[in-house]
Amino acid sequence: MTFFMQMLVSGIVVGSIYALVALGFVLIYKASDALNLANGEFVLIGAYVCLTLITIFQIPFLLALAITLAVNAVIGLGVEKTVLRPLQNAPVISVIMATIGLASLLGGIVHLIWGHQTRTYPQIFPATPIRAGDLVITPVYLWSFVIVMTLLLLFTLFFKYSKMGLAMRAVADDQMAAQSMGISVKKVFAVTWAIASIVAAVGGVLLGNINGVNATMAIIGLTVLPVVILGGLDSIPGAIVGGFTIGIFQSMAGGYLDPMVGGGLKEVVPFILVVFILMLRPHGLFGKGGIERV
Amino acid sequence: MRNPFVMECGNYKTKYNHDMALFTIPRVKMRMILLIALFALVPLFTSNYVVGLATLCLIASIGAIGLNILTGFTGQISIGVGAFLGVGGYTSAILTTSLGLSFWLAVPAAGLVTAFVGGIFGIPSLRLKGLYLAIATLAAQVIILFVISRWDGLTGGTSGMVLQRPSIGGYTLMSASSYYYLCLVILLFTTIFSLNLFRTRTGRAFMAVRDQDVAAQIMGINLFNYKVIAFAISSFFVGIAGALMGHYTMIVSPELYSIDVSIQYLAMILVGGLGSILGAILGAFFITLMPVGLSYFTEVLSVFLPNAGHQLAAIQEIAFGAVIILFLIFEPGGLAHIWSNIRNYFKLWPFTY
Amino acid sequence: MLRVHNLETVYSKIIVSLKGVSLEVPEGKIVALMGSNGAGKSTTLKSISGLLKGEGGQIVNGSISFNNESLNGLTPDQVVSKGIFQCIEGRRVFKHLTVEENLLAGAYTRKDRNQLKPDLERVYHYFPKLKALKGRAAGFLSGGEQQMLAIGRGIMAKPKVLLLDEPSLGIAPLLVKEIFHNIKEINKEEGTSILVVEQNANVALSIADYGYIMENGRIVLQGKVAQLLDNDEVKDLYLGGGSNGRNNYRNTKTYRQKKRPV
Amino acid sequence: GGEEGASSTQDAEGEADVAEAGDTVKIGALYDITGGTGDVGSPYADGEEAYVEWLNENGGIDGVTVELIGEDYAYDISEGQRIYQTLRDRHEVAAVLGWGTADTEALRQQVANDQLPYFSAAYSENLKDMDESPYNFLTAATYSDQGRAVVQWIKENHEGDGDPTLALLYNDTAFGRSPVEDIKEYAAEHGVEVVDEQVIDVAATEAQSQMLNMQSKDPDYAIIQQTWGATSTILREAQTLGIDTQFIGLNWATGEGVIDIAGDAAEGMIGVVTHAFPYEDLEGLGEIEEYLETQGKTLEDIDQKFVQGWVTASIMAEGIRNAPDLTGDGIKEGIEQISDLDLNGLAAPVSFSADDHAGTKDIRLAQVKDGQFEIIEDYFSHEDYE
Amino acid sequence: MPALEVENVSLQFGGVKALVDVTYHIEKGEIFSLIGPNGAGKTSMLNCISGLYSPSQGSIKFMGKDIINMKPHKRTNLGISRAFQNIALFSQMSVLDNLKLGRHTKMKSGLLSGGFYWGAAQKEEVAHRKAVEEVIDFLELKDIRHTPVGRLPYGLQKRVEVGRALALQPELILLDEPMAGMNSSEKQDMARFILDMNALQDMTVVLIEHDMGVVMDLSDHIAVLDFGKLIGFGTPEEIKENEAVISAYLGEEEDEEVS
Ligand SMILES: Nc1ncnc2c1ncn2[C@@H]1O[C@H](COP(=O)(O)OP(=O)(O)OP(=O)(O)O)[C@@H](O)[C@H]1O
Ligand SMILES: Nc1ncnc2c1ncn2[C@@H]1O[C@H](COP(=O)(O)OP(=O)(O)OP(=O)(O)O)[C@@H](O)[C@H]1O
Ligand SMILES: [Mg+2]
Ligand SMILES: [Mg+2]
Repeated sequence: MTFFMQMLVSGIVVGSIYALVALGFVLIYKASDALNLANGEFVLIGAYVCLTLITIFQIPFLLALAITLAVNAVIGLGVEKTVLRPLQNAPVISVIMATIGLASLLGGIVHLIWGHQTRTYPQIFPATPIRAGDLVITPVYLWSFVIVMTLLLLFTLFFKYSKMGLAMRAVADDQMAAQSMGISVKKVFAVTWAIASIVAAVGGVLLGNINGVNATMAIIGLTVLPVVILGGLDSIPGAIVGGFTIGIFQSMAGGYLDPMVGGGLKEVVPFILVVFILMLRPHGLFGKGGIERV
Repeated sequence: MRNPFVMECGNYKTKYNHDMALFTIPRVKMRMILLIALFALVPLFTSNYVVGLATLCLIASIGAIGLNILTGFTGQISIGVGAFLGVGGYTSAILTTSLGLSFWLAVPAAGLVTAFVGGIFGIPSLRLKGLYLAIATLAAQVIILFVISRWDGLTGGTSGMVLQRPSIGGYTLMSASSYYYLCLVILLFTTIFSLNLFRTRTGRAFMAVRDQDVAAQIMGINLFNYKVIAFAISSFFVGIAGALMGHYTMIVSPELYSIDVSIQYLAMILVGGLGSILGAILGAFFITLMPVGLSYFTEVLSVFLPNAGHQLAAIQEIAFGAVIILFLIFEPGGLAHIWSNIRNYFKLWPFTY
Repeated sequence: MLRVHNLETVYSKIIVSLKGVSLEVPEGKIVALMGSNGAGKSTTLKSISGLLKGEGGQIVNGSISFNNESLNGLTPDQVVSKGIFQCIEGRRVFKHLTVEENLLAGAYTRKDRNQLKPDLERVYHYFPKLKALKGRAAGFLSGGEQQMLAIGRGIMAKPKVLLLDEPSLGIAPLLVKEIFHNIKEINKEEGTSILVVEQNANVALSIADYGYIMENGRIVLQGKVAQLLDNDEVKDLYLGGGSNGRNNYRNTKTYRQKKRPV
Repeated sequence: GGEEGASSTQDAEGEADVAEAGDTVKIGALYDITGGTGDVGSPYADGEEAYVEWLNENGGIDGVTVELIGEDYAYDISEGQRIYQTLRDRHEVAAVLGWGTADTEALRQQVANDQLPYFSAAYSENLKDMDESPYNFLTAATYSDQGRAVVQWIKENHEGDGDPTLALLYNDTAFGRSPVEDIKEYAAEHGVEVVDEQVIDVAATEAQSQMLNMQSKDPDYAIIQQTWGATSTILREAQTLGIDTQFIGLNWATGEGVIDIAGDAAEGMIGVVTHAFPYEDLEGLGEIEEYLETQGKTLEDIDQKFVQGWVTASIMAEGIRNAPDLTGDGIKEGIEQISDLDLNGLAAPVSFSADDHAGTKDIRLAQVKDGQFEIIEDYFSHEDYE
Repeated sequence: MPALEVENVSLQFGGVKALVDVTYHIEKGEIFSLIGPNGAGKTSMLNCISGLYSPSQGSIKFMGKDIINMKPHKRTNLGISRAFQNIALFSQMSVLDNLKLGRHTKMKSGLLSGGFYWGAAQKEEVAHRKAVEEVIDFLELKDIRHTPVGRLPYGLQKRVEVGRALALQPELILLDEPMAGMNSSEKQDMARFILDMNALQDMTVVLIEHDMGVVMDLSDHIAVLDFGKLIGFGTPEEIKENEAVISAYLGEEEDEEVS
């Protein structure tokens, strides 16, 4: 039973990191119907920027975090302006491909600036795990859980009730019609990319505190794809539930199935799960389907 | 002979099958033959190095045409090409190395097996659309590779399998140019087949599914069948490409078929031009040769920045990303569109505008 | 006053669509723009609202001004914030948004946000059907319902000039009357100037003060409504009646395509 | 076409010129600098380049200059294929310094065909097979031999009753799985019981389920076949969960990087050391220090992987020195003549022969104490115990 | 024999009753109009006939054959074709290809014969091209046959839609507001096309249209829907007099003047 509980807890905490990164995908999708495959690189950049501020410039963590979020927002804005804006009317697959190009480009820049060595954060979150009976949780994971729940609440309210939230959804639905409402697609995109980059930076800082920062961290961008799809591309709660679901399944598969098949299921299980869920719900757990009327 | 490079302006067709011919004008046909001849001559006046690169391009072209059939023409985004190349490669490896079948049977068989596997993974396409389907194909990639790396008995697991170059009556196609010719012929076949396909019933149905699937249904198109067929025929060519690649590098291993490969193929058809056979070929050449071009470029750069050797690798990465982005922004129609612009320009030349 | 002067536009850099269009929408008036398919009516509206660029078109010549301020080169949102709102062709409702959210999106640029509630009620008053559907995703509405919603968004925007592109498209006859009646109301009550593109010349001219007829990218005829109604050619081609009353659709023997004034 | 053959190039008949002072020999290299293993790949690449530079500055190999043409393939095997073709056909190199397991194995048939001797940083037992990879050489103990030696060491040093128990932690790649079967077999023969195996992805940031599973088997030892990142993940999870298994990393799991990333979770870990740490007191480090000085650097600026690259290139240089001519075949012959090459402590001495391309079976072991690997066992191989 | 028998068809979306127990018959060879206020369920009715929606109850018979459980593409095989209310053309393809797609079910060639373009496939393409050219002639689409339909103005696209439905040479053609967005003279042309196809090819036509002039002039029978219910059925004359229809749909005056 403890084994089971520990697996469960482990799945939830890992899932909260997934959820956080998945949020970045959902935000972009909601405004532009596209997947941002450079999301992993945004995470990476956030991690590096904060690390650099702390270790090289000796800035205290919270201030460094604030600056990092700002820097990432600016990068998001820059990317939107130079890459995404010219593609405003392009088909979705082009936008996706552009973000793949972007991933390569940003990855290269990261290499130029920070090299290839793994760097580590100084101790920020307490290292001693929190123990509840036989269960253990590392504080970083606990924090990410808290953050992700807060963001869930914030974004849900934002999209439901704010003018900007409505504008974002309108733009995702029909850009031309949104423009005719006087909604500035530019502004909406800019805001979306800024927010998404900020969310990614938060993920990056947390991840960096877990296992150091290294260019391979960007892989998280691919790892969470099943999460995003499972929850439904356009659903904020979906990203969160998807994160936890995949986290838990991974952990359970790792705990109970791995010994039977000789290991390695952790990386595959999310995809198997996604295929099953999609067969039952073609738009993920919470995603809205395309509306087609003739 | 009339100059085949001068374009026609006005020409009138009196029969439908003339209007519908692949190469509508005799000169165009002439030009195609010249082009093919040019390709056939490549090994005679270039180095092994060029022939080797060209072979990679030809193989990639076959795979890219395959992917374009599915993604460009039928509108089903696939991020799983890598794994299907793997299925092709492994099938051929198993058939030739483990079962001792001849290359000449194994490669078509590899195509068929891949078509079958592709068809199976195409089944979800009935319910899944767009990005959801795309991720399902990514799932296919992950699952297929997992199976390959675990089915030790059949596939040799993570350490892969070795293959041999084909031979005809005792003569092994070991030299660079002999394998090049083989690939050239297969590419030619692939090209003609797909060009024909898209001017006849089945190909049109594919495009109808892409443009408007509800209306396609009302035209009497069985969406399920056609989507699965599209997956199958696309995978067939991808499988052939995988088998050819396997026999070229003489090895298959799971790590050869990572998601990076899938992304490269997507880049090929996007840079080349979605929904264009010519585009797939141009894109395959472009993406295959770009790193080569970049490394020449970096060699030049390293004259000025002698100690920056390692930095240049990152610069290559940046350049790759930049090229893709620039293409998408400035030439969304891809290389095929650039090509047709050039052609149109010459068609009217010297009376442009 | 909205003034379009000698407007020329192209699509994809080569396809010429407008070849020197001039028209005016005086303050507080309703102006109808008519013409056959492909004449360039929508293009004219899109040039005014700045949406042309998104469609791959561009203005190559001519000027557009509103109260003597040039609108050339403004982005769509800038045009809307100047008080010019276009209900684009083909409804284009936000499919995933609910009916009410669609209406709120229409009011995006408005500053007086506390006035939104009463205005929503006003739209529901004009189109009671929408009220019943207000929580439904707009993509599921029938064609006509979507059309009402599209016009409703225009009302929510409270513009100074409203550009309507074929508001009667797909609308049942009773409702057409009602919609045009409402358009007239809006014009009267709010003083909104209206430029309406319409195929249904009968209704359009019934509320308009002035009319333009376009063919092939040019204005071929213009005048006060009374003048147009009197014109035989107009009667025959756009009002569905020759000099001797309404044509019976069953009796047309020849195709009439080529008979347009060019 | 192609380039004019310098004296290094093979000519068609296989007859070649004898090396003379003033000649150049071209050596190709595939690096991973920006790819998945860039953290260890880039110092390794630096080490290879540094050695060649140092060599040429000191007169080359008996007057023959070595030209090292390296490219970053970013651990992308199809890119590796293309670079290999470039090296072979455009640069017409005479030998290649490679990198990873998957790409080295992917190219082994081709190098055999092209008759290009091939060193890589992949010490996979598969490459010992002279039929399938006649042109590949192993410059350090294979992963399997490393594992065997570790098993023997466990056997010798285990305190406690009964047979020691062992877990294997690896990733699902050609590299990760390379020694698994051999270690299991060897352990079974030598009375060490393999009680658990866990697959942990190279890029894993957590491995709780695996570590919990392993914990339930409670092995005395666990062999890690990973790179630094995943090794650190394992060590950290073990610390969190309070696992007291003794972890022993094979050579790529060992190095300064693990300590940097894992911090005090690395304390007590044992690692297989195939190449020297720069902070050791060894004769061979003198040359490196000398070279680094010319670059305005010190031994503090490099790590063990740099040394590894340096050593690998130096073995290649020795092969060229012995070579009857500067063709691929000639160099192969030259390498096969290397016998008990003393690497001045930087690595175990290596020997090759025409029917054995595994240079050595010897390894050392080190343990992390106060944030640094300290040697606890000098060069030995599993055969020493037999 | 009636061409189409719709019996007790009901359709629901969640709480919305789009069709309630609708019954009517359409005779072979007639022009039949479906009218009604917006959202009355007209398009939904066509969707039930062409198989895009499946009614919660009732039956639909085509030429005596029950088609209610048939997939949409199978119904096309029987000779039912359709033009949509919201244009649903294959926008990246030329007019010619769109029309050829209309003939999809009439053609045989498959993947292999198409790809190799062997004798039969080639002959077939040419033969069907001839049939398509007839439609092109008929609808006067000659000048634009190679133009991608996405670039055509709305009205022409509507015409291509009708052409595509026509290319099938169907027994039954369903036209959903084919004249929306056309001016009077264009409507007259379209009316002519409809009459011609009805007369020359003996095609049964189901027409949805809001222009009462057109409906009254062309139809043999008219069915009126309101809130999903059939509130009137009969000849144009009968419908004009039907009180329920007048109050729900037509309004008091016949002409469309607004006061
Ligand atoms: N996006 C586009 N690309 C190319 N050409 C276009 C585009 N949109 C319109 N056109 C062309 O411009 C001309 C004018 O079109 P426009 O849409 O303004 O006509 P319209 O008068 O509104 O017709 P309708 O009554 O059919 O809506 C047409 O010939 C059309 O083919
Ligand atoms: N797929 C669907 N999901 C939910 N509701 C639907 C769906 N299709 C139709 N409806 C609803 O059913 C009702 C009838 O719609 P339908 O499209 O049949 O109307 P219509 O008679 O064609 O109207 P119009 O003349 O405006 O086109 C409408 O209220 C519509 O909102
Ligand atoms: Mg229009
Ligand atoms: Mg309808």
